[in-house]
This record gives sequence, C-alpha cells and structure tokens, in this order.
Amino acid sequence: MDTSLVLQNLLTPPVLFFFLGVLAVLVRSDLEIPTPLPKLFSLYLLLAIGFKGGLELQHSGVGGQVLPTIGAAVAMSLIVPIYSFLVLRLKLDGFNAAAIAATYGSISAVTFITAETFLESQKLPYDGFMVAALALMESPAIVVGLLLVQLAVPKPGQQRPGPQGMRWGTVLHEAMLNSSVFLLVGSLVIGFLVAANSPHSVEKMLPFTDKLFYGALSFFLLDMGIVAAQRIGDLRRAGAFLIGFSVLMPLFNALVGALIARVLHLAPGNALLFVVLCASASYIAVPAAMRMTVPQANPSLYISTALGLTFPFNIIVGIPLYMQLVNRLLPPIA
Amino acid sequence: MDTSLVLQNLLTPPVLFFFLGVLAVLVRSDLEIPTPLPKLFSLYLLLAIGFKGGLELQHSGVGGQVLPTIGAAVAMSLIVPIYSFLVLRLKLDGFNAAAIAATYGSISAVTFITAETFLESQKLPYDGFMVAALALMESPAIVVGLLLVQLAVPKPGQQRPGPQGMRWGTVLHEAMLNSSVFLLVGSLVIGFLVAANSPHSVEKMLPFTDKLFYGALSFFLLDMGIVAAQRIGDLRRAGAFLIGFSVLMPLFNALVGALIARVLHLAPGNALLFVVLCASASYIAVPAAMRMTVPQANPSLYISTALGLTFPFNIIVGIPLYMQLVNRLLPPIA
Amino acid sequence: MDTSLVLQNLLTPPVLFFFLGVLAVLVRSDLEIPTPLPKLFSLYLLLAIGFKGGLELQHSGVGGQVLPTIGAAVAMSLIVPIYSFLVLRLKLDGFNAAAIAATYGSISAVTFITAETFLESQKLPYDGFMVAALALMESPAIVVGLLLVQLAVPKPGQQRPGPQGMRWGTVLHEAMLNSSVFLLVGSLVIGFLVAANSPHSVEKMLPFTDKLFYGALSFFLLDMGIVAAQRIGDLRRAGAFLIGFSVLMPLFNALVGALIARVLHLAPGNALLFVVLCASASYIAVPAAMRMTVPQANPSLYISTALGLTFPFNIIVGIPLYMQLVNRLLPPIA
Amino acid sequence: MKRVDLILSERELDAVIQAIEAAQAPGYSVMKHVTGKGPHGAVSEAMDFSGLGANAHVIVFCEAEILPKLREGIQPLLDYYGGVAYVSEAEPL
Amino acid sequence: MKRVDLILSERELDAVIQAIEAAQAPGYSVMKHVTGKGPHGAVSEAMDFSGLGANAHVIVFCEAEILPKLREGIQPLLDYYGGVAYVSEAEPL
Amino acid sequence: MKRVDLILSERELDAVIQAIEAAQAPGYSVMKHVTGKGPHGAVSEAMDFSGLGANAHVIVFCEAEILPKLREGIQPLLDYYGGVAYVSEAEPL
Ligand SMILES: Nc1ncnc2c1ncn2[C@@H]1O[C@H](COP(=O)(O)O)[C@@H](O)[C@H]1O
Ligand SMILES: Nc1ncnc2c1ncn2[C@@H]1O[C@H](COP(=O)(O)O)[C@@H](O)[C@H]1O
Ligand SMILES: Nc1ncnc2c1ncn2[C@@H]1O[C@H](COP(=O)(O)O)[C@@H](O)[C@H]1O
Ligand code: NA
Ligand code: NA
Ligand code: NA
Repeated sequence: MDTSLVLQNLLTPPVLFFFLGVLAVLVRSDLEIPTPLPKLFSLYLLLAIGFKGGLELQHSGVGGQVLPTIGAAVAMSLIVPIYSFLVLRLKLDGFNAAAIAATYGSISAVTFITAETFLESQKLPYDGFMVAALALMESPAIVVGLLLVQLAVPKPGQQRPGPQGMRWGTVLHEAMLNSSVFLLVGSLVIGFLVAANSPHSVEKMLPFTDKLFYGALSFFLLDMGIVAAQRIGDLRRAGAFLIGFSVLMPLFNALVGALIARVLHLAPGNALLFVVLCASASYIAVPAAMRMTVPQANPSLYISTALGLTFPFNIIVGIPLYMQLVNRLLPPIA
Repeated sequence: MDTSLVLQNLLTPPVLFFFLGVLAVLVRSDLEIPTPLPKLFSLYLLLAIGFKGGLELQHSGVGGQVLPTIGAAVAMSLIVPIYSFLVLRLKLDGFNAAAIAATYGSISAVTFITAETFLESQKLPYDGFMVAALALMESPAIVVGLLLVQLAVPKPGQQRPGPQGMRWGTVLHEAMLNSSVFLLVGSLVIGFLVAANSPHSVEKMLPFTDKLFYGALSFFLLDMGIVAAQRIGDLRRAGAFLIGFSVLMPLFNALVGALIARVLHLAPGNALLFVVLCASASYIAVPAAMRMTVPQANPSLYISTALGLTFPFNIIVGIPLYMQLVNRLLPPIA
Repeated sequence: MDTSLVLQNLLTPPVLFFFLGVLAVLVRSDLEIPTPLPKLFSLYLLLAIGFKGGLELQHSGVGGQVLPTIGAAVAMSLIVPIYSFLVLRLKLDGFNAAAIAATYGSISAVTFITAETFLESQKLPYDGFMVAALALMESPAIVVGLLLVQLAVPKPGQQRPGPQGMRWGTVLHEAMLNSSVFLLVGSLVIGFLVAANSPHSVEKMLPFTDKLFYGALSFFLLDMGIVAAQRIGDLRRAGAFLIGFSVLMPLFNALVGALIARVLHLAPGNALLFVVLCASASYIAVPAAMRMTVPQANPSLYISTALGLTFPFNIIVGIPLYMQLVNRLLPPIA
Repeated sequence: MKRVDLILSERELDAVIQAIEAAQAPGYSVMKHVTGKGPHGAVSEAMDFSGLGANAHVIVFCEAEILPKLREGIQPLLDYYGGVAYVSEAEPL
Repeated sequence: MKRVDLILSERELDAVIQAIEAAQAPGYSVMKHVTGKGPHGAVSEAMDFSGLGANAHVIVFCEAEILPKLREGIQPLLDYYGGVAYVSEAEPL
Repeated sequence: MKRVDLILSERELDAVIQAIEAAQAPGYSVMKHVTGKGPHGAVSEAMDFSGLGANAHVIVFCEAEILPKLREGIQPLLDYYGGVAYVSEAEPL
C-alpha cells in the first residue's frame, strides 16, 4: 500500500478538520456546532454537488458510458443489501440485519464529495453523471431494506399502525422523495438546465457553489468528526462482529465495484467515484427512513456502524486505498 | 407578450430554486430549511442590497431624478392602500381589507432583488437610489393601514389593551424601525459612507456582499418556494375574489407605475425597478406589523395573497412582463 | 491624538456595523440575529483566524522573536489579573473582583481581528505567530482567577458540590480545552500542517477563510453591537468605579504592553497586536469559565465591563490610539 | 405553590413579561419557537424569517396569592391577541 | 380541564397531530428539538443534519371528555414507535 | 406518577442528568434555549455565541419512590448554581 497517497489525503483540510472534531470529543472539549448549523452545511453541500454535477452533465452529454454506469450503480444498491443481510443474519435479528443492510446498499454523499476533492488534488478528471449515479443509489436500498424485513419477519402483531396499503406508499415516498435525494436531484436538474440556457447566471452561481465548497466541506467535516466520535461508545457495545463488518464489508464492496468499473471501462476518476459509492454507507437518508419504517431496529447500531466506523475509514484510509485498487485493476489508458 | 423574455427569466437559478421549493411541498418531500436559517439569508440579503445601494448612491450622487423618483415612490405607497382598500371592502370586513391593502402598498425586497438580477442578465443599468426608494416604501403603507382601520372600524369595544396614546407611538415605531427597514437603511448609509472614505475596505466587503449574492438569493428562494406553496391551501379557502385581486391589483399597480416612470423620464432599468416596487406586496414588514396592530385581521389572508400568489406571479411572469410594458411605454433613449 | 486615524478606523464596515447594532438597541428596533447564527460567525472567525495564522507561521518560521513574544504574552495574562484584582478589591468582594480580574487578563479575539484588519488598511505587516500568542493568553487568566478566589475567599461553606479534587481538574480542563481555545489552536495547527504539505488545498480554502472574512466580521460585529448595547443598562448599575476601571485599565495595560513591545523590538504591526492583546478583555472563554467555577460572582458585572465598555472602547478609539502609542514609543525602523 | 403555563404569540411576549414582573412573581422561564393551533388558526415557524415569529411558552412557579394580579395583567392581552393560560398545583422537589 | 403532555420522536409528529385533531381537541402546542432518554435509548440533536430529528413535546389543554378519543389515536403510535403521554389537572388562570 | 420540572443553566445540565440517571428515573426530556429570570437575575440567549448558554428545562416522569434520591442529587447543584425544581401529579394517558 502506497502510504504517501494516504498521507497526502490525511494532510488536507477536510480530513484534518474531521480529526479535530474527533479530538474534541476525545479530550471532552465543549466544542459543538449547534443545530441547525450542520443542516445548513449539509443542505449547501447537496445543493452545490447537485448543481455542479448538472453543469458537467450538460457539458459531457449523456454519452455512451452514462447509462451502463448508472445501471450498474443501481444494481449494486439492490444487491449489496441482499448479501449484507445474509452476513448480518449470522449474528443479528431480522430487523437490525435489514436496517444495517440497507445502510450499506445506499451511499454517503460526503464520502463521495471528499473523493472528488481527492481526485482534484490528484488532477484526475471525473464526469458529472457520477452525481446522477450518487442520487439514484440512495433510494433502492431503502426499498430492499423493507422487503427484507417483510420476508424475514412476518410477525403480524408488530404491524405499523394505520392501514396496510398505506405502508408501501409511505416507504416508496420516503425512499424517492426524502429531502436529500430530492435536493440533490433537483439541483442536478437545475444545473443541467441553466448550463444550457443561461451561461451568464452560471458564472454568478460559481462563487457560492464552487469557490466556497472546499471550506464549507471542511467546516462540515469538523461537525462530522464530533458526531462520529460520539458514536464510538455505541460501537464498543455493538461488539467485534459489527466492527469487523463495518470495515470488511466496504472493502469487499470496493473490490466488487472496482471489478465492475473495469468491465465498464471507466476512466480512473469515474472508477474511483464508482468504487466509493459501492463502499460507502448511508447515515443520512437511510437511517431517517429506517427509524420510520423499522422502528424495531436499534438506531444506535446502524448509525454507529455507518457513521462511527465506515465513514471515517473511508475518508481517511479508504479513498487513497481504493485509488490504488483502481490503478492496479484498471488497464492503463494509452 | 414576448415569451422568450419570460423563458429567459424562468431558466435562471433563483427562479428554478423557487420552483424546486414549491415542488417539494407539492410532492410532500420532507425538505425544509429549518429556522433560523431563512432569517440568516433574509438578513444577509437586506444587508447586501443596502450596502450595494449605498455604494452606487455615492457614485451616482443625489442627482436630478433622485428626489422626484423617491417622492413618487412614497406617494404610491400611500395611494395604493387607499384604492386597494376600496376594492377589498366590496367583499371583506374592514380589518381584513385594511391589512391586505397595507400589504399591497408596501414592497417585497426579494422581488426587487430578483428584478435587479434580471436587469443584470439583460445588461441594463440601474441606479443605487432605487434602493432608497425601496426602503422608504416599506413604512408609509403600515401607517395608512392602521388609519384605514380606525376610520372604517370605530368600534370602541375592540380596543388594544394599554393606554390609547401609546398606540400611535407603537405603530409609528413599528413602521419606521422594524428590523427590515432598519437594516436596509443602515446598510445603505454604511455603504454610502464607506464608498467615500474607505475604498480599500469596499474591496474587502465585495466577496461577501457581492460575489455570494446570487447563490444566497437562490438558496433563499428555495425556502420562499416552500413557504409560498404551503400557503396555496389557504388561498383556496380565500376564494376567487382574493385570488383575482392578488394578480390583477399588481398588474394595475404596474401600469400606474409605468406611467409615472414615463412622466419622470426614468431610464429602462430604473423604470423596471419602480414598476416592480409598485406591483409587489409585502410579506415581511407589513404582516409583522399587522399581526400586532390589527390582530382582528386573519393573517392567513394577507400572507397568502402577498406570498402565495403575488410574489410567485411577480418573480415568474411579472418581471419580464413589466419589462415589456416599460419598453413599450417609455420613449426610446437616443 | 491624531483624530484622522480614529476617523479612518470609524468609517470602516466592521466598526460602522457595530454602531448599527448599538443603534438598533438604542432606538428599540426589533433587529436581532437569532441564535445560533452568532455562534456560526464566532466559530467561523476562530477557524479562519487560526487557519490563517497557521499558514503565516509556516511561512515565517519559528524565528528569533517568536518565543520571547509568546513568553511575554503569557506573562501578561498572569500578571494583569493580579494587579487588576488588587484594584478591584477596593470596591468589590473577592468573588466579583477575581472574576473581573480574570476577564482583563484574558483576551478578545474579535478585538484582535479588528486590529488585524486595521493594520491591513494601514498596509502594515504582522506575523502569524501573534495568533499563537492570542491562543495562549486565553487560558492562564482563568486559572489565576480561580487561584485568587481561593486565596481571597477561603469560606468552606461555599464549596462547589462534588469531590474537591475534581475541582482543579475541571478548572484546568475548562481553561485549556474550552471550545474557543480548542478551535483556535486546532485550526492553527491545521493551517501550519497544510501550508507545508498541501499548497494546492490552501488555495481552495482561501475563498472561505480569507475572502469572506471581512464581510463575516462585519456581520458578526452587527450582533456584537446589539449585545454590547444591551449591557449598557447593567453598566449604569455597576457604578462609576467599574466604568472608570473598564476604560482606564485597558489604557494602562496598553501602556505596559507597548513598553514590553519596545523591549522586544517588535515591528509596528506585531507591536500593535501585542498591545491590543494586553488591552482587551475576554467576553467569551472567561465568562463561560467563571459562570461555572465562581457562580457567586455576578455575570452581569464581568460581562458588561468587558463587552459593554472595554470592547467598544477598544475597537472604536483604542486601536488607532494604541497605533499612535506604538508609533511614539517604538524606535523607527531604518 | 402554583404553576402557570402561558402560550401566546412571541410578538406579545414583552407585554406578558411586563405583566409577570408587575405581579411580582419570583421568576419565570420562556421557551420560544413553539408552534401550534388554537381558535385563531395554526401558527408555524415558516414565516419566522419575516419577523412574524411563532409562539412562546412561559412557565411561572409562584404562590397562589400572585395569581389575581397575574390574571389582571395577562387576561386582557390574551383576550385581544389570543393565547391560553392554565394553572396547576406544584410542590418544591 | 386536563393538560396532556406527549413526548415522542419528531418523525411521528404529523401522525400525532392528526390524532389530536381527530379527537377534536380545542388546540395544541408543539416544541421541537427536545432531547432525552427513555426505554428505547438516548435521543440527541447530533443527527439532526441527517433528517433524523430529535423529539417533540406536545401540550394539549382539553376537557376530560376528549381523553378517551385522544388515547385511542395516540396509544398505538406510542406503543409502536416509543414515547410517553401523561395527563394532569389544570385550571384556567 | 410524578412529574418533575427542573429549570437551570445549560452549563450544569450534564451534572443534573447524571443525578437523574443515578436516581434511576425511567427517562427524561430536555429542552434547551430557555431564557428567564430568577433570584440570580435574568438569563438571555444573547451570550450564546460565547459558550455561556442559556437555561434548560428538564422533565422527568417517574414514580414517587424516586423523588428522594433525585432530590439528594439535584438539590446541592440548585443551591450552589441556582435554578428551580417542582413536582406535580401526573397520570398515564
Ligand atoms: N387547547 C390548547 N392546548 C394547547 N395549546 C393551545 C391550545 N389552544 C391554543 N394553544 C396555543 O396557543 C396559541 C395561540 O392560540 P390562539 O391565538 O388562541 O389560537 C396556539 O397557536 C397554540 O400554540
Ligand atoms: N420517564 C420519562 N420522563 C420524561 N421523558 C421521557 C421519559 N421516558 C421517555 N421520555 C421521552 O420520550 C422519548 C422517547 O421515549 P422512548 O422512545 O420510549 O425511549 C425519550 O427520548 C424522552 O425524551
Ligand atoms: N419562579 C420561577 N418560575 C419559573 N422559572 C423560574 C423561576 N425562578 C427561576 N426560574 C428559572 O430558573 C432559572 C435560574 O434561576 P436562578 O439561577 O435561581 O435565578 C431562571 O433563569 C429561570 O429561567
Ligand atoms: Na454503498
Ligand atoms: Na407595492
Ligand atoms: Na488582556
């Protein structure tokens, strides 16, 4: 493993501010980013990443690789939860296994963004349609998660209050239209439309969506460091099985992702982003959906694995590691 | 009607993010901008628009057109509520008629700002003193509103608790010193002073007040879209009369405004802003004042007309429409 | 006294927005910056000032003047509370005297930042290590404050609940790891590391930490003006002795600081910052610590002196005054 | 001891606090950002950016003797502007 | 009069408010951003950025007649999702 | 069942929660950003940016048996730092 790439990634402001947040919790400083300020930054990041993706999508066009890549991404978000579930059932009950499985099928937008800034520091290009893949991988895993619960736990007594028909409606609604998917897709479409019709106004958006982006990401990661570190205690209670799962499963998913990227002949930048999508786990859309649809599952389990371990692992070690994986597995481009 | 101008306006980020907010409500996404984040953006926009207006006012000077234009603006904010009241009394009681009338006499800073960005996309210049007109049109309508209540509803039983003398003091205070007028005028004065005395520090303010402006406006309009759409239900209850009023009254006011702009020989940029001031209705300073001084009026009526219908109408269709009106009515400049 | 320097300082956006905030309270406008927005700006300013200090520290290196200057700064933060305490005991009880004394030994980051922007307008350079001095002066005064209480007020009945041993631990913890010291030092270290290892990412941080800085400072000072003015009432109750103290003590500390700067052969920029550190009083870290460790002291006394009088005095008149003091006392550099 | 719960618009908060102080209650606590619904319709935080505000919840622990004075100062405000006020029993811990 | 205090996750707030309106209570008030701990573990605001939200505190002042209807609508939600509901006495000020 | 209402500075919140947990209460709820006035003067949110914080309102629903233990843990904190604590009756809905 090329440690210089890991070190290069470590010594960037986003990762260092993440560490600063972790440290604040470890030394019990009273540093905190009070609500709703973290929400401001997460809304901003989704809006900016979507908008920028839309601009790039307009420039690159919906060319040859777009549909296969997006198709493969959606397929991964359906398959990952299924094999994750089978692994998790070894030790966990159906509710918790399904909720964690859904988490790993979905994605983490912040990990994706951090990977983008890593690519920029490596001067490697990537395409706007990867943001579309990001957006489309959030929802399917939520639906699969609930399907798994229904298959594995057909207890009639534990039904959600209210008419049964409404249940699926609610789940689909939550999966497709939760705020993070909605804002991401909406901003993507806006960026796409504006790039074609109003180049003048694109210029005027860039100081907000582009110039501020890196600093705002760093600030947000300070909060993510605090929140992730607060989960470390939960993790200890979760036990060795889940700790192992939350590192090994991303690695396995990354490997599968890299192989798919090879098959799809993705360029290294896009390949890294694809791998990161496969390897990351959701601590935004999915936990919110699971809290509503599978309240029997323990939120501290699925949040602490995705946020307390997989997320730090990915942004600190994972991204440079996956970069090397991509460099090895992908044929060099002439 | 030149639909290309409407389309050009439609496909800009501020308007598209407004639509995205509306859509979020229509499809029942859980997207929301939690308080006090919208307040951050509204404070920022007032500060930035005031500061920029002050800079421009310093550069352009208090020349020939300034005083007549401002005088005409204040006159409109006094007259519009009176004829609006007469129309509204056809269907509404005195309290509600007075509150809605005051709303239409006053202005919407966000509509004004959107019109400015529209002018910039059209490469049409406008002057800093129009911001002074904006600031001075907020207050008079509030005072007229309360006068109308007192004339039309002299019921002694419905008096506000506390000594009667204090009442007028409170109303004038609220009208002149409410936070939006205060911040706008204060920032205008600061911009004016700084432009003359400290050009160095103007440079250092611009990344904040100028570069970020367009993106922050787009973000804020996302919230305005959500809030406006939440009012659509109220509108249905308000009935056809009020729906008609909230589209036709702005059109009529725009026509009057355009004729005045012609008499004043305003250049097209200033003329458009003048028309937009006349045509827009307040959902900031006036509702807050009316809630306090005329609690008998139903807030859902005056807020939903100004915010749920007139505001979207103006920023989507109104601004380009008024631009054409101005182009037709104003003699071309050699 | 060169009034043109005072005037130059007065007519800059940060100071003018501070006045606007004060005015809002005086005329009873309902302008307010709701929580946690002021926290957003104070976190941002600490992060940005620390990060920029770290960058500069990397460039300037830990050269000859660094350690003596920092040593002198820490010494001042230990000595100032002691002589302040002796003066304050003339009129106040031990608890209040100790809390106010600690306040004046510590520093005000916002005053420091305002002095930096003043130096920039004067085109005078200053060094990154002054931010390290800033960071290291926050904590010692807190410890001295508690020592003074224990020496002066050895009443056993007034003990803090909980085991006595924990008490010192808590105080040291609060002194060294309170959020403002932690974020400032952490950002300084990050800036230092990043400047050496990732110049590319420094570029990407600057729009956030640098370009926005001046505007964000102005916005924050609008809130500080509001908060400071709300304290004016408290001050009147505090009486002439405390009012005199909160102007004369900074002047005296400034004089001592200027003499030390002369001994250390500091360049004018660094000398001004050193003087400002000595002359300023804390209304952030220290009040929070005192509230916890000396609850018997009246917060309205130590907050209103530091924030209601010393802070405005320093940013309005003090900084240009200290500049002249520095210019007189320091030998001109060839 | 009595516990008084007041819920009313943030815009009338200053007047209500003046009434509480005039009644010489030993203290009070205020929570803002309260939403809700009553006879005058729904109150949300959506218009907060406009200065309209939401509701506030005020709690006063006081002796029964203070209630008449409190009622006198507050009832006219509630009657004119809306809002609710209820009293229950409370004992020191 | 009765005072009902409900504390539950913000995510179930809409359903609870529907139940309150279905029971025809004369009004209600909601405070969000409530943190706490109960049989299902601790709830903080740290995950708020993710849309998970914290708890809400709902107060309903109503006549005793309304309680059975209220209980009927709310109890299933509390049983399934967690949260607490208590009633105490209250008199108009 | 009993309902305990505690109002105190946010800075002492951690210690109070420890006392509640030590008394083995079945749960508790916390609302921050409470302003108010008591014997020690007024508390506002204006200094919040400085880390000083405002007050917190803590609600505990518990059996009467728990009260003595709760009082023991909390009373010294209230005596030293200020704040109020009151108990009232509450029945499950
Ligand atoms: N029965 C009730 N129970 C709890 N809160 C109420 C009740 N009635 C009114 N409120 C609160 O008081 C506010 C003002 O009421 P009103 O102006 O009378 O509609 C409402 O928005 C609610 O927050
Ligand atoms: N005994 C209690 N006293 C006060 N609040 C409680 C109590 N039990 C639970 N809660 C609140 O109700 C929320 C949901 O409880 P639960 O889901 O049952 O753990 C908790 O997070 C607390 O805010
Ligand atoms: N009688 C009271 N009723 C309601 N809240 C009170 C009362 N007394 C004190 N408080 C609250 O408790 C806080 C701390 O009180 P203290 O430190 O004793 O002045 C105050 O800021 C109020 O929020
Ligand atoms: Na994944
Ligand atoms: Na108008
Ligand atoms: Na000092």
